[in-house]
Amino acid sequence: MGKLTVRESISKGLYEAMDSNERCYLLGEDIGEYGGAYAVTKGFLDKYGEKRVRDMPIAESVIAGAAVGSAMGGLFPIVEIMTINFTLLAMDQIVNHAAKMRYMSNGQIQVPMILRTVTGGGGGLAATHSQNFEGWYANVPGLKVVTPSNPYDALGLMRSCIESKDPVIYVEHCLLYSVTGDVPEEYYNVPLGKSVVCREGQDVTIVTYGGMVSVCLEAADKLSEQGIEAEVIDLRSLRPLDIETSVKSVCKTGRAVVVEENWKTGGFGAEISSSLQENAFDYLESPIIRISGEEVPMPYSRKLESAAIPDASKVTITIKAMMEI
Amino acid sequence: MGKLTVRESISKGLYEAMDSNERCYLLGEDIGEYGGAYAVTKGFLDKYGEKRVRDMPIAESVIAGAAVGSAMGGLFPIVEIMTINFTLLAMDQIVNHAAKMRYMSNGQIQVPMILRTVTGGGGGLAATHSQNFEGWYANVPGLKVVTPSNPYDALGLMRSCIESKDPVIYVEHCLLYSVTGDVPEEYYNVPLGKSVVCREGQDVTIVTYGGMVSVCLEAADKLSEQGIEAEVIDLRSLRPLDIETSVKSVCKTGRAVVVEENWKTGGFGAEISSSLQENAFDYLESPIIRISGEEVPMPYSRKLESAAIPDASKVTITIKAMMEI
Amino acid sequence: MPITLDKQKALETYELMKLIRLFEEECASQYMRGLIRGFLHLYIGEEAVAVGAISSLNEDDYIVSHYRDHGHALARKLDPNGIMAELMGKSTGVSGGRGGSMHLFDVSKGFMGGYAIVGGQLPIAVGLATSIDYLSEDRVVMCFFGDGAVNEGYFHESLNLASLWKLPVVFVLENNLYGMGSHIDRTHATGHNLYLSADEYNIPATQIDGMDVLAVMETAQPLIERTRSGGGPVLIEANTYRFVGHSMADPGNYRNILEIEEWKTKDPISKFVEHALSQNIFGLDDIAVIDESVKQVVRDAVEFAEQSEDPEVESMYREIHG
Amino acid sequence: MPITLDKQKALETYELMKLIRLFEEECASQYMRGLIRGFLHLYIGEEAVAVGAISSLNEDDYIVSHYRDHGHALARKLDPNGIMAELMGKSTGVSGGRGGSMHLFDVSKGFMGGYAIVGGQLPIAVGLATSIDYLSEDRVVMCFFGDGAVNEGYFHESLNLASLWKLPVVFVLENNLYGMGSHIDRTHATGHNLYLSADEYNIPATQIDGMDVLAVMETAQPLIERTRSGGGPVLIEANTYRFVGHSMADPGNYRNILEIEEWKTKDPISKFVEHALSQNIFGLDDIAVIDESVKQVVRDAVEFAEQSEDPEVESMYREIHG
Ligand SMILES: Cc1ncc(C[n+]2csc(CCOP(=O)(O)OP(=O)(O)O)c2C)c(N)n1
Ligand SMILES: Cc1ncc(C[n+]2csc(CCOP(=O)(O)OP(=O)(O)O)c2C)c(N)n1
Ligand SMILES: [Mg+2]
Ligand SMILES: [Mg+2]
Repeated sequence: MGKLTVRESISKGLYEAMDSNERCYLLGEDIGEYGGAYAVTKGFLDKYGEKRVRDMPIAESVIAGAAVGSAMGGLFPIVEIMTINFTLLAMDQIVNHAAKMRYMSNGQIQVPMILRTVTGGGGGLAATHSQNFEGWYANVPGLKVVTPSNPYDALGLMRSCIESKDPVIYVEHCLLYSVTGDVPEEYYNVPLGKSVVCREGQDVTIVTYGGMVSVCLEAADKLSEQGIEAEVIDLRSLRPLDIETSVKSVCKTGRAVVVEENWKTGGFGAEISSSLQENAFDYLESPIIRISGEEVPMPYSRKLESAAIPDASKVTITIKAMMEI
Repeated sequence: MGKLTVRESISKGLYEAMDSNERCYLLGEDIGEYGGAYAVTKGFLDKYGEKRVRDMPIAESVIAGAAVGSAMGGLFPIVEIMTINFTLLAMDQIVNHAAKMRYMSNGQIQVPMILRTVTGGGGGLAATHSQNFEGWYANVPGLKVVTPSNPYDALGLMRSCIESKDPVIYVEHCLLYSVTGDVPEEYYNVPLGKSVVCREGQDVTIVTYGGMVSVCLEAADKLSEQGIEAEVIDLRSLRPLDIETSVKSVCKTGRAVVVEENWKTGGFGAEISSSLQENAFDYLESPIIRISGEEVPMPYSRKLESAAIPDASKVTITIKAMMEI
Repeated sequence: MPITLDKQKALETYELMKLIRLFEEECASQYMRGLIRGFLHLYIGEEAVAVGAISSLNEDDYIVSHYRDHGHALARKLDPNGIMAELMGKSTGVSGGRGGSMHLFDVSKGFMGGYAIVGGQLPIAVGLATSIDYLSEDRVVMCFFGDGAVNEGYFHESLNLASLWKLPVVFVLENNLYGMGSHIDRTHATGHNLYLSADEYNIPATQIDGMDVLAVMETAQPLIERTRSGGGPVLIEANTYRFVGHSMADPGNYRNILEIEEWKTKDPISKFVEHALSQNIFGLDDIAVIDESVKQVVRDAVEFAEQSEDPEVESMYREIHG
Repeated sequence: MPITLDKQKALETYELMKLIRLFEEECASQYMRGLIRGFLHLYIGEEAVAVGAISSLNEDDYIVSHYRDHGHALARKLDPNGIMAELMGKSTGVSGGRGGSMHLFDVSKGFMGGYAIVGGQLPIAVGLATSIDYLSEDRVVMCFFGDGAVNEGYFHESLNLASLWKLPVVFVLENNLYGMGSHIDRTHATGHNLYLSADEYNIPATQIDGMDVLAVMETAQPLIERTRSGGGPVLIEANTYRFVGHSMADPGNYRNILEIEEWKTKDPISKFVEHALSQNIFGLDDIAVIDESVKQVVRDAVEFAEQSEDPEVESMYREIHG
């Protein structure tokens, strides 16, 4: 068991992918000489050379599309799109091509590929660079979407993605790269579509994923000081989505809060909330509440940005109010 | 009062926009000489000339972006993107530019524009041409999303869109163009963010929008024959979203079904369901149920396509099962 | 026409073009009957491009097409039965009835799909070529697209990357003058001579008479070989014309009847027949035999398709995930 | 350097370049202090491009910039206080503290925004030009973008439309050889001479020494007038170099130190000063005065920004909808 950062965990997963499969290659803007905008692929170019680590022109459409095509031709591409905001420029290739190919060809074609990208706000990058679109991708049959929240999962999920025969969007939250955690030396993996109870409790269930997990754990600690024991569930992947674990928890606690960074209206939190309601209706003691980012384009000002993103105190206040009802 | 089709209603709205504002112009692929892929703008080129009716190269990004820029420069563009599937190619301009401009410039800039596009399946166009992305746009603060379901609303909503100072996505369902309905001769409009009860009932509330409204009304008629009176609510716009009307209804009926054509996981139906649950929790007699499109890329085969899209019988069966609980 | 075909090759060329023509005409009828639905884009008038270009490929080369893909599929010798069944949405269709007219696939023939997003196939072709290059395979990708697709950003991004990496892609630009109802003069800054765009990317390009199947072969063959032997991408602009509407839904009022008539005088099939007869490559009797057999092929295809089963509703969830 | 400036204009040119330089250096310090956050892209080394190009515009022309926008904003005479306040996220910032470094806006000066999506500003510029044309205004749009942006589909789609409609856009390509850490040789098929791409769109284009403010003016002025008088879009490729990293987060290991040093010998400010001194346009004493006043401007900007208030949390929902 050693300590790794999320960045190191992802890197480790990529090294394993590259070492175990000669057909695996990396492509993306500035992943080579520059080392990656978030330094995840630092050192890869030196180790694997230009054939397998490809710096791309700034052209997200053809980056994603070339990945799809090369997967059809037998390769295993791992693409980096620098941030999820820029995936909007590649969306047609992801949604209309990668996601459709296998189905539309009646299984003649498979598109094994991983598209890594960076989500979330909090870095002072303002409206065009602080968004959370993973929920949109999770709406699309034919894609898988994973959202690691810690080093253990980052590596474990990456290992499962490497096994996938279908396109996966691997979503890295911008504030998590330097977060450290225990990672076993021996091989393990984290299956897609299995959420995890990361803190047990019997009073209320908090369901969340990605960057919001630590916020919720912090809130749970605070609540605990006040005698409220929250169970915190990390979804880990949004598609396939494991709602069972959360349902079980809600059946126990009778209350649920869903926390996400994205805007509320039409956000993926609504999916969690409605699925819970559908499956745990008879156990609910109070309405399931969603805590989400404020519905504004992300402002640059630190003060406004902090106010726009859910934090532990918002979670605790909401839950305390809920418990009093 | 006269009968118009949805197509004629939209056209009428566009004529009004063009006649009342010299700065209003139309742009889109094949809207001029060809008359529009769905013939909505037939006759406009002849009437208004090339300056105000612009056939565009097949280049969705610059179509949307040029519209945004021209709105910033004082024009009022009404863009047609042939189908919502192709808006994925324009998404960066819509989401990262149109939606952000006013906020990020601190109100120095406004972007009054309408982006018309065609959503939905049922036409035998298969996976890349049969999608429903309006819910994604409705997730974005800075945009408005309207989804007319009949000729009256098509015109009334268009009139409100014309008044809007902010970008609106005006979503036309592909199967509605030839649907007819009454449209008053005298001026009226339908405000954005006001849903409507299109059928009253006291046993169950059906909340829906766009192409699914007629399906739900048909289901309601069938249910009525069996003694179940469903109240059907047409949301009319997804952003701004009026949930109040639906909440009121659910408080009365105690039961709700949300019907949408989009895939269920992460679809906009989840928003409706969770908002209802949050606001009418104490009135719910059974879980709110979502009826959605099957979670597959849309197959071409008529048989599979029909099975993939919700129809009246799916709605009636679901509701009957629900009432029995 | 300096290229000459032996009799067998000439007959095969005629047969393929004729098959495409009759197949497409049959599709139009089946569409009117309601057995084919959705968007149906016919290849009538453009046969020489597909046949000339594709018959110059090796069997394991890849082909990437667009939504106007029946001609390419037939030229690649996909089973006409399977194509027609696909158009009727049957489980025996080449894409299992899931893709329809715009999305034909037959990987066993290297036919990597018809793509219905204008320009969306260009990056796919570049990606396939990347895999060829990476795996040091002896293949090329032939990628078809229209004059309208040139205006998408995809064109720019794809040609740039193909050239930068010297990838084995043969870009075949089918310039039929119109993207739906829009003439290229109204959508492209330089109007005609789209092939000159390839200069920006250092890609060798040629413009040819796409109504002349021999001209297409003559140009395509050396360019394909150039690409195959590591010379990087090439672009062929084939000037052609669709004799029919953009799709079956086309109001068709944007083209001048005289223009259409004039192009019809350049009919690629008649043109080739005249040539072959005048050069005594084959005779009228050969044509009669082929015409009969081709008609039969089309009739069989319809029969096969009509008698095939719809996919089972239970099959709907197959092949989404592994 | 055939163009000559009178003393006043020369001093103003010097002042603007110097202001940009010192302002940017100050930004770097404030970033280290943590008062500026997010991505910070400095314009150091490229001053001659913004100053030469923008000072050739009329007051009511539009400017569209990218995320490396401080230089353009200062050259356009946006209030340095408002810019610095924006960088510190204050309510007195030009964008109310909402946009930050990458999103400066001042519509009163025709400064229509810094855009942080690479290439995303190109269609916006084309749209603004559409409005000028539509309203028969006497304006042009000047649109800045980098060599990296050329590779986006946006470039292609925007130039095509601008040319097709003969719109008044002056495209200014700031070729500093790198998009982040990627040299153009590794990202663009034709490497150097990006301006040749404009040929594809029938757009007149020139390549100039972007380290020479007089050369920029000399080229820009007639091209701007050409555009203004209805001649359609033009493109200027300014060869330049950033003396610092892509952003403050740049590891900076992809550029050769010799290359950097060599470019530094072409410093646009020194170059212009040498010229002006040798031609006796202004003297060392003039420089001293300006340097002092520019320093003061920068100090004032920091003070103004530091003393300004953060936006109120309650203001968060303002200006989303009318
Ligand atoms: C991205 C996208 N935009 C628009 C369309 C609608 N559309 C289908 S075919 C077509 C015209 C394409 O013209 P061209 O590339 O010249 O090919 P042709 O049909 O002439 O063979 C258009 C606009 C589409 N399918 N995809
Ligand atoms: C669509 C998009 N892709 C990637 C990025 C990340 N990014 C920001 S600046 C930049 C490099 C741009 O280079 P260039 O256009 O040459 O401008 P320069 O920074 O050299 O001035 C990149 C890749 C982005 N902001 N937007
Ligand atoms: Mg065409
Ligand atoms: Mg650059």
